Amino acid sequence: MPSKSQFLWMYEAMEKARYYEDTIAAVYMEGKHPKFDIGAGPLPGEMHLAAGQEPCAAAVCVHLRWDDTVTATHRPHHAAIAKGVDLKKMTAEIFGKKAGLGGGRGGHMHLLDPAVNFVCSGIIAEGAGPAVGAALAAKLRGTDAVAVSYVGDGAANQGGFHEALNLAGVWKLPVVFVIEDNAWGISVPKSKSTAVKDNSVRAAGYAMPGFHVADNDTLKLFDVAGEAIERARKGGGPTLIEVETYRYYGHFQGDAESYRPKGEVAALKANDPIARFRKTMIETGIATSAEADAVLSRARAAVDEAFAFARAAAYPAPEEALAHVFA
Amino acid sequence: MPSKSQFLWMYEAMEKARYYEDTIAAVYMEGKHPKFDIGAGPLPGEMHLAAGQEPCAAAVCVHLRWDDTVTATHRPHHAAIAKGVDLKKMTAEIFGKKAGLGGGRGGHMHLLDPAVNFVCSGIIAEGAGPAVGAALAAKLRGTDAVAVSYVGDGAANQGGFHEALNLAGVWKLPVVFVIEDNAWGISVPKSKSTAVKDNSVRAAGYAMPGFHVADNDTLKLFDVAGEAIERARKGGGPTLIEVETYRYYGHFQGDAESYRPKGEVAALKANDPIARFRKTMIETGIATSAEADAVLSRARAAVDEAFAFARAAAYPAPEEALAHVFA
Amino acid sequence: MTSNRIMTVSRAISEAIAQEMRADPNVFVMGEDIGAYGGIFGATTGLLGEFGESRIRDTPISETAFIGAGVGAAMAGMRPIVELMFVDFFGVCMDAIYNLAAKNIYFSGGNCKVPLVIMTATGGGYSDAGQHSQTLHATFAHLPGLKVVAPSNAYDAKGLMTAAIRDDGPVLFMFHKGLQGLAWMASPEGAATELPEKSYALPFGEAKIVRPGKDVTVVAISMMVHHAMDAAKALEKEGIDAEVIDLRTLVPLDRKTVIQSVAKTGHLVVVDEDYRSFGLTSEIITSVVEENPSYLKSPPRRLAVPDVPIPYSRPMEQFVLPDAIDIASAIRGTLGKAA
Amino acid sequence: MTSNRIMTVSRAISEAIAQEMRADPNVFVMGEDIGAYGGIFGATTGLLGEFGESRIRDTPISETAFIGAGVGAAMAGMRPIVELMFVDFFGVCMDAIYNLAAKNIYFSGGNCKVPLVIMTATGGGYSDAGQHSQTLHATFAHLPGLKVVAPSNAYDAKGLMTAAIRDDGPVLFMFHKGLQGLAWMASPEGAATELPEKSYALPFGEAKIVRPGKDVTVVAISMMVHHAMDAAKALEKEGIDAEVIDLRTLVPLDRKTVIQSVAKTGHLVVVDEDYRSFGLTSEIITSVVEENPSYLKSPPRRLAVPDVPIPYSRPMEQFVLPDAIDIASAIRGTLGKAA
Ligand SMILES: Cc1ncc(C[n+]2csc(CCOP(=O)(O)OP(=O)(O)O)c2C)c(N)n1
Ligand SMILES: Cc1ncc(C[n+]2csc(CCOP(=O)(O)OP(=O)(O)O)c2C)c(N)n1
Ligand SMILES: [Mg+2]
Ligand SMILES: [Mg+2]
Repeated sequence: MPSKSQFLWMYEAMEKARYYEDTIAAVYMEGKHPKFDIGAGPLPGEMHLAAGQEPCAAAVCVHLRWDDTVTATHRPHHAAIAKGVDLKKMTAEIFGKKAGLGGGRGGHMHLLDPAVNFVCSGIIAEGAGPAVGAALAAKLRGTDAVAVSYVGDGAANQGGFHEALNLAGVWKLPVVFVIEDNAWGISVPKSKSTAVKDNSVRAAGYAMPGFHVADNDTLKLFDVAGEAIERARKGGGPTLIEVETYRYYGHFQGDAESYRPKGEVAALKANDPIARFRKTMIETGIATSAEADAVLSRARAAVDEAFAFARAAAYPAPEEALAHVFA
Repeated sequence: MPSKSQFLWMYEAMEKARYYEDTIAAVYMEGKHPKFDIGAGPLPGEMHLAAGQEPCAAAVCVHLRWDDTVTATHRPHHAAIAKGVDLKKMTAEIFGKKAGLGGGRGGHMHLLDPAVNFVCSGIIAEGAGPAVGAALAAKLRGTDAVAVSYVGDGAANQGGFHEALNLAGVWKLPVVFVIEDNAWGISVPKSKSTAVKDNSVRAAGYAMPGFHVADNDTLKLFDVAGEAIERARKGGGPTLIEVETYRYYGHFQGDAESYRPKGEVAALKANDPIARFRKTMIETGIATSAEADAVLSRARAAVDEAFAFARAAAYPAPEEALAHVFA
Repeated sequence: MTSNRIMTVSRAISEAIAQEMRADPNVFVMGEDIGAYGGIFGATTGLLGEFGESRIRDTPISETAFIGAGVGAAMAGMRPIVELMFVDFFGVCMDAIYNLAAKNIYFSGGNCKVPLVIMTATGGGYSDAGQHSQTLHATFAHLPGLKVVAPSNAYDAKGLMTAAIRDDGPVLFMFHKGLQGLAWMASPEGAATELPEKSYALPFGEAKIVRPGKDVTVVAISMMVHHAMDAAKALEKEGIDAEVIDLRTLVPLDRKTVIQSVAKTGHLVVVDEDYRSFGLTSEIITSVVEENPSYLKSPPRRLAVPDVPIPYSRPMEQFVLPDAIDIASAIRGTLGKAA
Repeated sequence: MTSNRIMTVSRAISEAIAQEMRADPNVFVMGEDIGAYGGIFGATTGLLGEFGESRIRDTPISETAFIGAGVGAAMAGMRPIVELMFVDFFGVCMDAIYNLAAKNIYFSGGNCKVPLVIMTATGGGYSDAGQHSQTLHATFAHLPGLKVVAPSNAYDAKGLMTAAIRDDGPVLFMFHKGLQGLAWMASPEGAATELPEKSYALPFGEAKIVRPGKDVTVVAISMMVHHAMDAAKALEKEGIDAEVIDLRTLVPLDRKTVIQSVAKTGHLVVVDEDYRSFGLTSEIITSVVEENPSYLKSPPRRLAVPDVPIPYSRPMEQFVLPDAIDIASAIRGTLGKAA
């Protein structure tokens, strides 16, 4: 059972991530009316939002320190927020501004913040190997830092993910692999891409414990991830966790989702994990709704501030494209 | 229990493969005395021999038809022989002659014989995807042909192998994956490369049955492979089989094997699978030793004939290097 | 339907596939989101409805496995088309492409066929950043065994896709996202063309002089053909008459057409959306000077991405991608006029 | 030990690694058979004994994972060296190399460091066939973000490996099997050199004029430098004085030294063991003509593998690989003498 501060921390991380995604969804459409052009507006390019998947970020990262590493996916905002990535620099990066984490070079799929050891990537499962490497670095240096590798359910069929599981298993490294199972890989349902119903059974192939967390349950994941991270810190080796989670938006913004059963999203939203979490927190008397509201408005204020900062920030000069190719 | 003809067929395939490898081992050293130069002699380049692994080939391929596909590894001779690859053309290819399967372009790691749907490759696990594709072709055409994908124990940690397992699993294709576990990936023992002792446990990660065949046991593998291939033909989907087998020679010829425990090979040879198989065949009265000897000499004669053919055959003209890049 | 149908490149591709699928039961398609979604860039739109799930197969995100499976199926007598969603993803499956698909015919001394089409999306310009905006023309053209196609318009796309499907060897079909004519991504006029309904194949290795001219030769491919044409048109009023060549295929490469043009014009500008060094631009320039350095009356110019990853932010991305203005000033430069 | 130690390239590499490992506890090595075996091509011989299993790590056959792990460890402050046993295997792990290792510095706007060395074996000539004999220089040099090194001798190998380990970005170190000085593979005289015991670093991007001459410029790298030198020596008695340039690194590429040489000699031959088209040879030739086409008094010649996979059979393989005889006749050709 999380402490009160952990409860409030997770609640804040989730509300912040939710509001962040909803804000992006709105801003993304600026400049894309009347005709939608993916290259237009203040937020051009692909945009993958994680609304509905907040528990995967908050209930894992609540157990992490700044010196632990997180490698996230192409859908990284919730994880970045939970890992403590600088919200202003992150938002400026997504706006393509010079003040962004990468000076506008990377954009939303390439948020790298060495201050909190956070990276993400646009290539499926590309972060699995680096997480193993960060864990190896900790082991070689004798620290008790750990690494968390996020992948999606679709990514669980990419070969490099299996190589990383085996490498972490054979070297007994402090890595926790978290599969965010939102039931879809773009338009392909898990049942059509994955030979097994539950990827946690694959853990046995790498001599590591595997866990399945059903129904986007923040508190269940808090326990499972907490034990896994603790085990990793103590030298107990890697763990594989699959979390059943929800994708509220399309694969990317602009996705018509014709492949998606009518009403699926409405049903998921009726079971919203943040609402459930808040309800529990208040009903069990851990926090009052006033306390929760205070956290909520603080979270939204931080997001609004980050967006204001990002909008106001300057674009890089064109020639800056030539800088920082090499160290 | 195999029929008499199956017994004799497997015995012949194994003795032929054994004599083939021993013959190559001798010829390989021609032109490499006094100084060993990998590029010298009638058989230049890397040479990976499968002596000791004959059961993996014979006890599986005995169940196959010409229209079934086999994708083998960089250590392909035993499998090629068991699949019925033209022995003269195969040997001529290994000698780099124009009369070879590929006119001398491929060499011993690239033996392709469309007449019996046999391919192999120099890249670890590269054949797994093609085996799935051959099985898919059979399914799309409504034939009951199957595909067998051979990999080594080391290859079982290559990502592409896992992708192929999952694809065969999710599409329920007629593929049998056979892991030849000779305990080594060059100098790296399985225990240092593989998180699990037994790769057959990985089958569960792809919703397919997994089997472990201990001790290089030809008859046990005959049964397990027979059931798997039968299941595949009947539409029952893929199977993963790991066979504990022996590597008598070095990883490649010229390997000093300093990494290998003294006496390991001698101990393996004391338990030679072909000798055991022959003993059983005779003791159980399935064949007389005279019958066995007749098969043995026929097998060796065929190998001698193939080597004579290959030696006598002409080298390609240099300019032929430019032919057959495109269809 | 009449013959003057103006169609997009994406429709041209899907039509070519559909026509070959009707004609040959061995043709089928595999890839990510090529079924119900119709391909992220529309290359397989409508195929699932007509041909069903067994021939239009959504795959797991397992490029090594399904491209390898394509090779296995092709060698078993099928004619698979596999889609690599973005060319940028080649890194997870290049072995299956360059060591397997591209070499088995050679290893077999011509005894095996590998009738496989790998189609993939290229190009940037819409802020999709460094792992979703590359073209990588030279990465594939440099390695032996693959034919490499990169059409600039719907007519060529249909004819080259038909030829690719009918080819008994592996063909990499690179379509540019910005030419597909998608509802959600801008594409230049001229990408969509009149499209014959009947099936037809175009030969590989024949460049097309899309604008004859006498003063300077501009060689381009894919999206850059459109920028080159815009530059050529803009320069007309300056009295500059540029000849624009659309290579259409990288392998085989039609050096002859380029050399003949430069022999005539004496000046050469090569434009490519790929990285500059070790790429298409130097291959074209070298092909000319190998023949005769004195054909060149001025230093040849190459326009390409200046050996940096494609940046996300619009001002930086637009800076690294060649456009009509860059091409026009390069042309002026070769003719000794102020850029 | 005295200072005139003649050492092989493989010893030079392992010595550079050992010295950096002694100096910096963050340096470690991962790869297949790099421990007890000492590396299939001897680049890590003796390291396991001195540094032990935690810093000299044999890996599973999982290139994507361990190269990716190298990137992760590098970004966490370590300085990993990973070995890709043969460059031919890049296809199973190219994403980790070109999209991950090579681009994270850029994506981070220079806020991250990726001090990773990827060392790999190149080259043919010993009948190892099409998946074990490639060099693939241009495949890597074409893509941004990697420094690419290919030494021709032990002295350069040690200095460039030391510099690679100390570099804060990713470096691809390509060593040629035939230059390693292995007991079991022939290697040319001149590959082994006198080797200073002390640690030293050589700068990237500085080509070396290994033989000054006035008549013709011969540009080569790696193994081809030795063939070029043999050709140059052979031509002395024909009164031809060839200048031979060893590029040493492909990225950064020292165009200046080449251009100055051609400006002087007026004739150019470029030799590469990689595939011909879209490769190093055209990049070098173009770099010269971009500067000034009239530097070339004759058509430049390029010698490289003629866009076919490397064949296994000796006569065919020797035919496709450039050698001293090919180079000599190309040189004669540029000077208008009968080849
Ligand atoms: C190697 C590779 N293949 C394909 C893609 C294209 N792609 C981007 S996201 C995606 C779906 C990923 O599904 P999943 O892993 O479940 O993550 P989700 O999008 O559902 O969060 C695909 C196929 C890619 N980026 N990289
Ligand atoms: C992708 C790839 N990585 C590495 C190699 C080099 N290599 C060739 S054989 C081998 C060991 C293979 O071990 P295993 O799969 O057990 O087969 P075995 O040699 O034992 O038969 C290695 C590492 C390769 N050929 N391809
Ligand atoms: Mg998903
Ligand atoms: Mg083995």
